[in-house]
Amino acid sequence: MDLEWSAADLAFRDEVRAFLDERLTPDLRRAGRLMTSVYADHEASMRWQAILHERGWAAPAWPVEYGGCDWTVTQHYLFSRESILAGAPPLSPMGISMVAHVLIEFGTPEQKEFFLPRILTGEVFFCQGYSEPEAGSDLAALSMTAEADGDDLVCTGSKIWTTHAGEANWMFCLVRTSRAAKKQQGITFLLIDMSSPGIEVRPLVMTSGEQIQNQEFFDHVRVPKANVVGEIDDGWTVAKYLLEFERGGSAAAPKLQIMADEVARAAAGQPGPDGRPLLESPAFAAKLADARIRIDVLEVLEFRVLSAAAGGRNPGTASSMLKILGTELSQTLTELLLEAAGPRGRAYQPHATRPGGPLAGFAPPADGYVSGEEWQAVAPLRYFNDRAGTIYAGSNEIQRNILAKAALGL
Amino acid sequence: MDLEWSAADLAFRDEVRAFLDERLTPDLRRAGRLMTSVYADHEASMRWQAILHERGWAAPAWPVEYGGCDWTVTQHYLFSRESILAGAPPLSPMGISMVAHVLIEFGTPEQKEFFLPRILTGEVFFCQGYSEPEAGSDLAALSMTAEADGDDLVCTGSKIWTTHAGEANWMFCLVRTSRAAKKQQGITFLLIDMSSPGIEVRPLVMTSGEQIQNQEFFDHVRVPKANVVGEIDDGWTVAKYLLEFERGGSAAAPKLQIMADEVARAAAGQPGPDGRPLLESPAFAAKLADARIRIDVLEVLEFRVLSAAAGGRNPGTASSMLKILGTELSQTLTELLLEAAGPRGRAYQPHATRPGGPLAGFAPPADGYVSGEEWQAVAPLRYFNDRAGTIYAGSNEIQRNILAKAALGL
Amino acid sequence: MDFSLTAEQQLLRDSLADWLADRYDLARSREAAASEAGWQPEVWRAFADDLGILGATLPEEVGGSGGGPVEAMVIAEQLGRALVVEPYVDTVVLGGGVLRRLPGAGDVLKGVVAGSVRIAPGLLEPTSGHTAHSVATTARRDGGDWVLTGAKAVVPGVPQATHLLLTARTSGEQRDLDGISIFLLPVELPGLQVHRYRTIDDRHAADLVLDDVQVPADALLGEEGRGWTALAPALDEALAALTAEAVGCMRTVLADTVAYSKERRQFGQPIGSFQALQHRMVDMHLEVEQSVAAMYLATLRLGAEPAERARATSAAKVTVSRAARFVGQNAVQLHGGMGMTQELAIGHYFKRLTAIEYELGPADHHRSRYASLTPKPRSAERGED
Amino acid sequence: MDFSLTAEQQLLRDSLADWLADRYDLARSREAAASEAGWQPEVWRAFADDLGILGATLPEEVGGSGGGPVEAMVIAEQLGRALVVEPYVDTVVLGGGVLRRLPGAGDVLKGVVAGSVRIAPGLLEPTSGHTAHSVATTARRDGGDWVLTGAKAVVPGVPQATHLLLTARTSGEQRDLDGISIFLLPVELPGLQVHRYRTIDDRHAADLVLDDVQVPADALLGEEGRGWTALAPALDEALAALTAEAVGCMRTVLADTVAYSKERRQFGQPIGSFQALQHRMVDMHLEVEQSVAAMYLATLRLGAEPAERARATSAAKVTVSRAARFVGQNAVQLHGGMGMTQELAIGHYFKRLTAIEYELGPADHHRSRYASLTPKPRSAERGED
Repeated sequence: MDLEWSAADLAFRDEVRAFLDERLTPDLRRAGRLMTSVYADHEASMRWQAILHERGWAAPAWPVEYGGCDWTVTQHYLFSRESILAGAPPLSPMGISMVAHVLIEFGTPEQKEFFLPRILTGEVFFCQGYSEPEAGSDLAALSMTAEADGDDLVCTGSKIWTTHAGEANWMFCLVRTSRAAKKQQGITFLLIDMSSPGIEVRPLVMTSGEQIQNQEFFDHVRVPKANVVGEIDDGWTVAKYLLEFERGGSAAAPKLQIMADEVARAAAGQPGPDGRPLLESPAFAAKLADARIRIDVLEVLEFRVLSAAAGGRNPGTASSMLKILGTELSQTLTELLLEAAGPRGRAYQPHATRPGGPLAGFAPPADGYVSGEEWQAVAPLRYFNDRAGTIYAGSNEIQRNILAKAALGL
Repeated sequence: MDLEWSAADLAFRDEVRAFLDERLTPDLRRAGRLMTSVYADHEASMRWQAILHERGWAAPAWPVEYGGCDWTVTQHYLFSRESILAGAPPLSPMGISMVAHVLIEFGTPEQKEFFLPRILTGEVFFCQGYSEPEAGSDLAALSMTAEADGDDLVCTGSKIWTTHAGEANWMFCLVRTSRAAKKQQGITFLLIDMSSPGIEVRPLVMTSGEQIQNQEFFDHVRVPKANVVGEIDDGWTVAKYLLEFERGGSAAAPKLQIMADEVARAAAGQPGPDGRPLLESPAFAAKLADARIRIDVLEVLEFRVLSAAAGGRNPGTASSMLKILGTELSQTLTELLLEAAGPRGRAYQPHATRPGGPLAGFAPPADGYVSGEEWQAVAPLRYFNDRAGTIYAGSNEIQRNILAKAALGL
Repeated sequence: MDFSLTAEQQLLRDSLADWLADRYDLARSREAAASEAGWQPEVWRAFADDLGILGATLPEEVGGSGGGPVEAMVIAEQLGRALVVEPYVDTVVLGGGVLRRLPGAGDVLKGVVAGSVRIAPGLLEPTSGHTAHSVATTARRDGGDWVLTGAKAVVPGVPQATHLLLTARTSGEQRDLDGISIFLLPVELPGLQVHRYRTIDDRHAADLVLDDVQVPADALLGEEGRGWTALAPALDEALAALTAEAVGCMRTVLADTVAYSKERRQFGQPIGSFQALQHRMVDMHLEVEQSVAAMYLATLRLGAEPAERARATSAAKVTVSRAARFVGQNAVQLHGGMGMTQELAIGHYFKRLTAIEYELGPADHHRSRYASLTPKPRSAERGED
Repeated sequence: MDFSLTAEQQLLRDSLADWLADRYDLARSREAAASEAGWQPEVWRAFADDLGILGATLPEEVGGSGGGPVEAMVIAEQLGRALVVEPYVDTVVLGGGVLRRLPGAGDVLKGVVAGSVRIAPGLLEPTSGHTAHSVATTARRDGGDWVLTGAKAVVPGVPQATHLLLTARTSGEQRDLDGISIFLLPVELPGLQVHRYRTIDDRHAADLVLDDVQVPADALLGEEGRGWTALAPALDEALAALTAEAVGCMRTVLADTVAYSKERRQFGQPIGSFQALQHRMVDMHLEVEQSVAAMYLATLRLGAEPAERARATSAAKVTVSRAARFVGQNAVQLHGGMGMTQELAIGHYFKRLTAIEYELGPADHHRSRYASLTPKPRSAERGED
């Protein structure tokens, strides 16, 4: 029993580090640092994807035959970890980390051939159409209909909470192809070309003022049946397979460590109640130490999952646990960053952040003035956007329901 | 709008203070200070009741004709408050504050004549028989039966969580006289002479090692029907009336203030992590300040209830709120006292506390040695016993259910 | 011991509540906040002329109604309830509270009452954190004038303001209470650099740079170096009023959340029927009720001696900072994705509650101040045994 | 990166778990604790002879099996699970941990392995609080002897112990790390006053008064004044083992609570079907799982350099102190009145968890230590922009 990496793992880590040192340009790092949500500036993220693709590392988790890497579980983890620690802008997960795995498992040869290479290059960029206005936590209650008409399915309904709907040229979504007694039945997993006639995208203005998510309206949108993944009416099987990937993001601790370091740097430069640096204020220092301790512990929990996966064992209910702990810690850290920002944390200056736009009704100052430092502009927006962590991907209440049943047998 | 007492109220308060100064002897105060639960040493409590009775203040809330005081609502509050602040040992509520009110409202002339004067003198001392092993939070599920047989009811079953069952010569309890569709029906409010044949009292050893509560077994115990209060089968009406009195204890804030002061005194004399007094340790000081702030706020909530009552208005759902806030704060303060006790808080020395006995399997040291100071002996026992606060008199979960419905309409 | 409003106070509350319900539209007020003007001047005019709330707490000799803390509480709570962005507390309670304690500000106060004068209190600085008595900006005499040098950060209410109320140090060290002087200046001032911006809660503020700005002798209000004696009580009054505003916000947020939980159905039933969510809303309710009590505590102790006043207002701020966070965050959580947007009112209220959490000092600040004002324990009374 | 036990470690775990399930009765162990003896010597003999756990972590040259932190973890967790009152951690991990770092203690360690020697570590004092390096007891040379003066408080395991391991100051100020010396003394010592008592968690402890107690020169172990170099790592080992013991306790408590919630019916259904209680138990589960991770963290960092070792063990203690309180308190709450009694196991486990919360320092202590060992941030990397 030990917490050390093997020599081979350390060599791999050094290789990744060297690559990151060389290719991660200051402006890419800056895009990572100024992120106000889990999504980086789109342009920077795509630029970084191109650089990774050049190295063959854009989609390491894919099978080698499709362009993935023949890495061990530990190497995958180390690659994620080092990318995060270096401040790389994360890639959108929708294509590479989500629908691609579905295509690889359930796709037709034609689907694989068309989509997978284009996802790698960025030519195809996916958004996700799962939630609907009346189907949130209760995803299986979805009602967007797809009626068969010849070789097509004709889709009518609405999807919501769609990130990057404006940038995406494809959407993967769940639609209802028949009404069955059990609401999980009759759902189909479908790929929709976003340039199809009848689709309207309405950006949602978030609390942060940013337009991160969207609602789409589908009015008799014709989609070829060839775009069904898996079987018609059997989409829930596909969705369940995919849910595991969405929830599995098992390198939360490194990201949280970065956030804690940001808080420490921020608080070191701001005055606390007694005039000394806030970082030396006992109350603030205790909150930060407490968060760091929780991160240290979460890291070991992630290591255990990693170790189980590396040994081919099932991590069980760990994903729900990691989701709860990771998102709640992230929210704690955004609170601390906002507190560290002091009075400046009240200034609304999205022009100093990334992505920073589009922004409903906001005109940046002509002289580009920023009150305080850039991180102080980031702090409130990150705080607002991070509230999503406990809501999406199965709210933390849903995760607790899952654990009550699966971990405790209640 | 103001937070001040009137001149008349202040004059009354001074009269109470003068009385307490004069009659509350050091050993009575000591019995109050060394309490490990909400119950004082029985002997001390009865001695104090006798002194109060002599002054006509043993049962001020009763109607004057039965020996109560013609006080305003505010005067009642001030009397409670000053008694608590002076450290008087509280009287058992079961007789004076509970069953007496039921007798006054529902009792026959004979019942009133027999019981009320004797409750005042202490000649009759009541315990409460509500909970049963299978009827805790779900009180209406109680199953102790009372079958009519001539002029008697014949009682068989068990009661549990009975404080002072050993000291009491009477019990008021709820028994099932008939099975109806609705479980609240068919319950009868009954007074039982504890010397009746067929009653066995089994003391329960609490986590603190103390025998505070008991379970009683009733085997065909004959009780005259004359001891029914209210109508047979209509006991739930009586119980509901009484519940209001049990939960109403509206002078929690003064008691909590006393507890916070105890914590402060304790922490001032103990070393904190950096060698300075624990009270000056920022982490501990912050916790204590936080508790004091909550107490200040709770006091205003109590004042609002008092003010509403003084104005003849219904305090609404305040009792559930005050119960939750008061008990949770009390538990916080017992935690802080235990933390202040330091390593000494681990010593089990009930001989230095009140009531201190009877104690299963505990022999006090021959020389009466106490590790540390008396409050350090009190601290752990009080911590253990105070866990009951969120369980009894309607657990805090039940109170939250009540508030969800009554305050929020959920 | 009395928690009832007088008939006049009830009338004030009801007429303001009715006016806001009829006339103060949330969406329109946000549009105004996003505009160059940054506010709705006609609202302010109505506050002055139709409702008389700007003078409600100011002395009769400047045209006010001579009300006190309870009137400020009643007004601030209703403004919070409707999420009014026009900065009443900053201008009238804090700004007006300082000015009415200083000689020579009578005309300005008359303007406040009339709605023609609006005061932006510039207390905080780039290195002050939330500590108002941390003043590094200096004022030195230059002949009959004063010369101000330094910077002010996040001065609230600047596009609306006609006047700036600035602190500057005329002696002492940065955090000394003595040596702080108060200057009242027109908002258009030669040599003053103003960087305006919106705040997260749809208000406006500005950073000011004072680079040897020359102002006349009468810009100094009150005694040189003794400004803290006027500031300290006014800041406590602002804390009490802010607590009341928070209570108003939270009442709306809680009511909206409970209503939403009854309407929103998932898994075939209203989400408000799930016990875990019911208990969460009960805890929100408990936080709101404690904040109401804190509001009374702070308001009704404003007339007490300074330590008791400060202790009560700090207790109140700790309580509402905690409550604002808990109620705001959980309202968002219970609204799910919708709570993350500006589609519903909840998002806007959450932003204001977030600002309130830190405004005039976060919980840690006030917990420390409270602790420092709590008498040390007498030694244990062991003599009695 | 490996979280698996070796075959030997699994065997150790399973044989101990089986033995305890068969032979260690909760009620009988409490009876023994309440008796004059205070423990079951036959249990200790079995630990030494049948199970070999007393020597599992001690070097082979004293008869041990030469195991390390993982063995201590495995043992302590199982002892916690069965709520064993015999003081393994104090005697073997802490006492043995100090002794094996000091010359001249070989024979004593052999006795520990054999079960004939039991060590009571007397580190805390009336004015030390939980700080082990706060030593006011003094030792001064007197010819070839040492004379000890002072007092020790809450020395654990005294009726079982054959030896006392005491700290005394030979130079420096009360809280200095230098100047602490370690003395090993027989428990029966002329001039030593011993006040024995039970602890809340059904163990035993004693207060010691040393009033010019004369001891021979060889009572000093190791170098004069350098005792902290042996104590510091042994205390961290004890922290890791205590964390493991807590994990064992909490696993039992959680399992009991979940089982109880499925059996206990109120309002016509098992209380475990109420969502609010389900989520509470999930939160307990999360605390237990975090404690398990903390146990690994502490255990597997014991070999790291001192600052990292101390940071990991403090992180673990903060985690289990929080978890012990949360899990213990909520287990009682969910058991209702029954949780308040000694009728069920839960009451006994709750008392042990309460003791663990504070033992070797409460959360605030260790959070401070952790913070003080956290590297200060490098200045913000702005050069890259």
